[in-house]
Amino acid sequence: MNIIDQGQGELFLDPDPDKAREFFRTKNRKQVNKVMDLKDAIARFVKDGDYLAIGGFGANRTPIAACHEIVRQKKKNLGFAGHTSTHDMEVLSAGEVYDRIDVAYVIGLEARGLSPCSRQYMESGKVKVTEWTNYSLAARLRAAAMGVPFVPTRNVMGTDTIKYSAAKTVECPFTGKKVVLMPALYPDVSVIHVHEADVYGNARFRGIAVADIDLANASKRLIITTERLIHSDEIKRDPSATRIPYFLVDAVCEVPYGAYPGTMPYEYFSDEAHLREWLNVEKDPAEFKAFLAKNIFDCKDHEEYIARNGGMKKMLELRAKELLLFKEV
Amino acid sequence: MNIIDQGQGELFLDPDPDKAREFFRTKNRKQVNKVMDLKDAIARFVKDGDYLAIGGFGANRTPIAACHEIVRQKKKNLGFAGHTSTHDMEVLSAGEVYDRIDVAYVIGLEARGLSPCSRQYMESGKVKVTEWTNYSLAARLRAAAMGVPFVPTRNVMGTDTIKYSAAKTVECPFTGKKVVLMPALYPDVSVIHVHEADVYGNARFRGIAVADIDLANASKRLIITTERLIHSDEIKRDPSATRIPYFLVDAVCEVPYGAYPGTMPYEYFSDEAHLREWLNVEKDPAEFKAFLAKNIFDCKDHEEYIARNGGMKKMLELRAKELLLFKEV
Amino acid sequence: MAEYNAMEIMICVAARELENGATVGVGTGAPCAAAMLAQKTTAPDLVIMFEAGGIYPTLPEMPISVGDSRTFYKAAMAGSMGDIMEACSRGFVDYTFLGGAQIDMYGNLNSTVIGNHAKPKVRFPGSGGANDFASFCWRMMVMTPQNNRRFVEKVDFLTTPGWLQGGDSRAKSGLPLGSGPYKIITDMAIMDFEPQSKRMRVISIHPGYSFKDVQENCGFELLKAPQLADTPAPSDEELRLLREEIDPYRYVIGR
Amino acid sequence: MAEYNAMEIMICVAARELENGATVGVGTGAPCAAAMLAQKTTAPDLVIMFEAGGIYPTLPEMPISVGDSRTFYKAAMAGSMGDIMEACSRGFVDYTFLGGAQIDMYGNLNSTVIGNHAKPKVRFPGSGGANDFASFCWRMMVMTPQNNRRFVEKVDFLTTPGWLQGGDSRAKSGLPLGSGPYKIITDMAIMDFEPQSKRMRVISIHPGYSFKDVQENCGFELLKAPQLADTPAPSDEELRLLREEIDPYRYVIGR
Repeated sequence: MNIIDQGQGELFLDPDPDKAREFFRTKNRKQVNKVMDLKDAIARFVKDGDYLAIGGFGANRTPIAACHEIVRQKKKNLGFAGHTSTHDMEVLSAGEVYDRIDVAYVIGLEARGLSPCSRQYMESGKVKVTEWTNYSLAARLRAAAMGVPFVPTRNVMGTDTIKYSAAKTVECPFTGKKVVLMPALYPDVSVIHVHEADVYGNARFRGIAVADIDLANASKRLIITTERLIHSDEIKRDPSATRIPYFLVDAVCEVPYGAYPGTMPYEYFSDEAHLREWLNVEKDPAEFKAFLAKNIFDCKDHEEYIARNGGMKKMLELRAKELLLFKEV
Repeated sequence: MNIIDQGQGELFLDPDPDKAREFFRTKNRKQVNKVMDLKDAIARFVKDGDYLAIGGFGANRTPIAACHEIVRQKKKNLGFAGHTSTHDMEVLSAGEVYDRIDVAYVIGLEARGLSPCSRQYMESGKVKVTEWTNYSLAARLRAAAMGVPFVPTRNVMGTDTIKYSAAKTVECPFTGKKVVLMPALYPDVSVIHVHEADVYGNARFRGIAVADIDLANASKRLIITTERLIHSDEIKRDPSATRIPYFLVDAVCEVPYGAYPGTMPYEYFSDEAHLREWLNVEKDPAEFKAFLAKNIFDCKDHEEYIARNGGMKKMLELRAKELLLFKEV
Repeated sequence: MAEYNAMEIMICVAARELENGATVGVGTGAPCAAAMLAQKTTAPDLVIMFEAGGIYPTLPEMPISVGDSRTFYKAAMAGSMGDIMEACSRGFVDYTFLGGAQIDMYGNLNSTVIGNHAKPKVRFPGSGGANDFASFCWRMMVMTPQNNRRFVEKVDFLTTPGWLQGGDSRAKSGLPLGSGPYKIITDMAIMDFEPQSKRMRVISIHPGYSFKDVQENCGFELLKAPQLADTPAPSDEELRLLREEIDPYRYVIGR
Repeated sequence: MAEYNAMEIMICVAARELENGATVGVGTGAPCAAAMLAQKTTAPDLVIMFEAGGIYPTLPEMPISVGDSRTFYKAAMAGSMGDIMEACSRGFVDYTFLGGAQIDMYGNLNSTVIGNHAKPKVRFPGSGGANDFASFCWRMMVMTPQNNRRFVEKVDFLTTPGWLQGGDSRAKSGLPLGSGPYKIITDMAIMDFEPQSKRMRVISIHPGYSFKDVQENCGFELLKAPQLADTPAPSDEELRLLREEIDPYRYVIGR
């Protein structure tokens, strides 16, 4: 395969599908009860040095409770897939839990502005960075999901984005056209937040899928956090609704409001005031330290974090906002 | 790109994504009413010489009504994607509408036995054949859906299946391993049968997807046959349920029992007696000719076909069978 | 001892090969019957997958098609062909059961043509998902009647990969490492493959047959394990389950 | 004539570029506001897509994120990022609106870093979906304030492809044929690209500005169309829709 062009960025994970196969061969195929505390799931499945990926899209159906727990347990030297990582990255940056990152979109919180904390950490020189795009990272997960070492795409050619990536440009043997090969990305561990899952890990969610189906398939270990556990009979009653089958899943954690302060479609909208508080408080290191103590380190769990930020009253407000209950459309 | 090995089979369609893009650029993006008679849809969108693909899986959620109409209109010189084509192929073979075929699984009706008619036609020398596998054809549709000229897979290596395909084996530039490149397949026209669609073509179905999502994305023209039209408000109420978005679709045809005599999940089970009748009658050319006259050529439409084969009483029996209404499980 | 036919013993013997908690990709007919029998006997947690998208159904009866409604009845998931085949490709599926018109000493299968490809003497259905399953699943098994027409020196068309040309040829082919043919189950015997040469080797003989019978019904020279086992006959319970619960209409066992 | 600010005129001008029945991939902020305004004025059937999966929503209000619930409110489909990006890759998406920290004379954008990549002076978010949209969509448009800091001779990092090095360099790059930058809309002018050289060219000047103003607020030499148009000012109706219906809380126009 003649390589026309290739990025000089570091490839943090081995795209070899045979190595992934050897691992996947060892995963339990039985439907067994995988329900556990989020604390236990993070302790057991997120190891220092692991490459981590987070489902959802920044602050939308994103397992923020899991991100807090990862910081609370002071994980270190993680790799991280920064595909439109917004508030999740902000939390992980606060803990400086990662030291290498595949970037598509980081630091920013979209229309809300940039996170000073994430930015400082990214500018510190402490983080190894390889550049991609949202679709490039999605394609890398697709390759892994397919059990192949790469898939081709037609983006990034001619840019510095490919130069600082680990992609390779080759000539298509069918058409003579250039295509970019995106190497498979098999995260060591991922966390995906869903609406409903049974105790075995059969999971379903509503709204946009982002890249979560491929992510679930690509991940060596997968932690599901769910708004609600449902009975397995309910899964069996409508197997067309299952988006993630149980055999991919290692842990199922019931975490109501697990995406707070982000949005969970059809459940609750993002807490914009609290997200603004995050962005503001980061400007002052001392204040930020106290804020993190209050909201992460001194919290036993996500329930306590929510209690400290408005509790059930706030959750009902966010539900009303999500469902546009008081707005005529 | 060094080609290690390549099939000698004919590639019936151009995998060039730029040519596909030029076509897709011309498709209307507006939500306009696309409801029409199946007869009109087939007349308008299936042209002699086109490459045709059929959704579903042989006799499961397969647009058999559309296959009958294609035969009734005496289409000729079609190309055909024979990915587990069973009763659909049997119908199309009866009309000898195709003269070239990408084969994964043909002739057979799985546990029901082989179709003498399909077999004779395939053994006649009148049909050009390129060999693939079910997943290879699914991967080819995936490549087209992604807008790239190929995707890699790890099957078929070392076999005659690749030798008589149009795939190419290359060395992966990341791992040094061999992979097979499956060229993109952009059918000229496809037909997919669904449970529900709105007048614009937003479509949803229950049960297994087979390769229909990729097929819908890959097809230049797409005809949807649907058990029921639903109001567009219903689509908007639950956009997570949409499997095929309207902009892929050229025609929406309301055809109740459109998969009969095959199975439509949650609606009706296959009519095994009638499928057996097909297989039996094919053994005698004269008898088969009369059978085709009765069931296809002399029928105005699918409704008449059903009326001639048991009508509503039969449909209710098949519904009871599908839903296991009289069987304890 | 109960009476049984060739299909029944193949299914019973095949079922015993599947360990509890394994995943298996099956087609309709005998493979599905074997998997269902395993679920009712030694492997209650056997996970059945169907190539069209059904994952771990609670089969209410024998499916007619690998895509019919039964293949995802009360299932964990009704997915896509990609979901299944890519789970296989990633190494999630332990076993598959296949058949074919011809098989050679390396377990290669033909289900495409007899004679010339362009104008064949006999056209068969083609690979379907067989090549995919045999390429991807860790252990491929074959259920087929034992006779000279099926067990041939050279398959007319190598549809589905076994050990290819034997030795390390499969390892070098590019197919996923560690996958390959495991057991061949006929109405007379069980065969595996000699580890170095990858040639077919008889390891167990079914009741009423001898190694000689097996060899005489095989178009190539079979290897013989140092110790040939005697295959236990189908038990009354196995036969009862097969005949009363799994295939009461004798769709498969009546063939 | 009504008063308006820089953001308001950019949005109004951008909205007019979108023809009815086109597809557009947008981000949050000004691009989304422009698309919403187009829907309420000249392009009622404009099809909006969001990169995280939302297809043709009935936007009840301005989304905060391209993945928030509003992006698939009463939508045709709540799909995946693959669904959107691959529709773009297949040529189904006509327009996209992008921004960036820097832009050069060929419409190349930087949203990655200022300074050294390994230890940057300023780190920006990165491509996100911008490179993807600019690679795949037929016509890429940019909305950005006109100043020397943004319009630079050479971008520090070429995140998102414009016409690359101009001429036929993009056609040779391997990016999909026929795609590329189309219009650049600032608070002072509208630019397109001269067909041969692919250099940025001023074609229309907004009220109150001259070509000289535009050139002085640009770090490279701009070409000038033979006939410079006068951009019509935002109409009262455009401003009313923008201020009252689209962005009543001034999230975007208040910046």
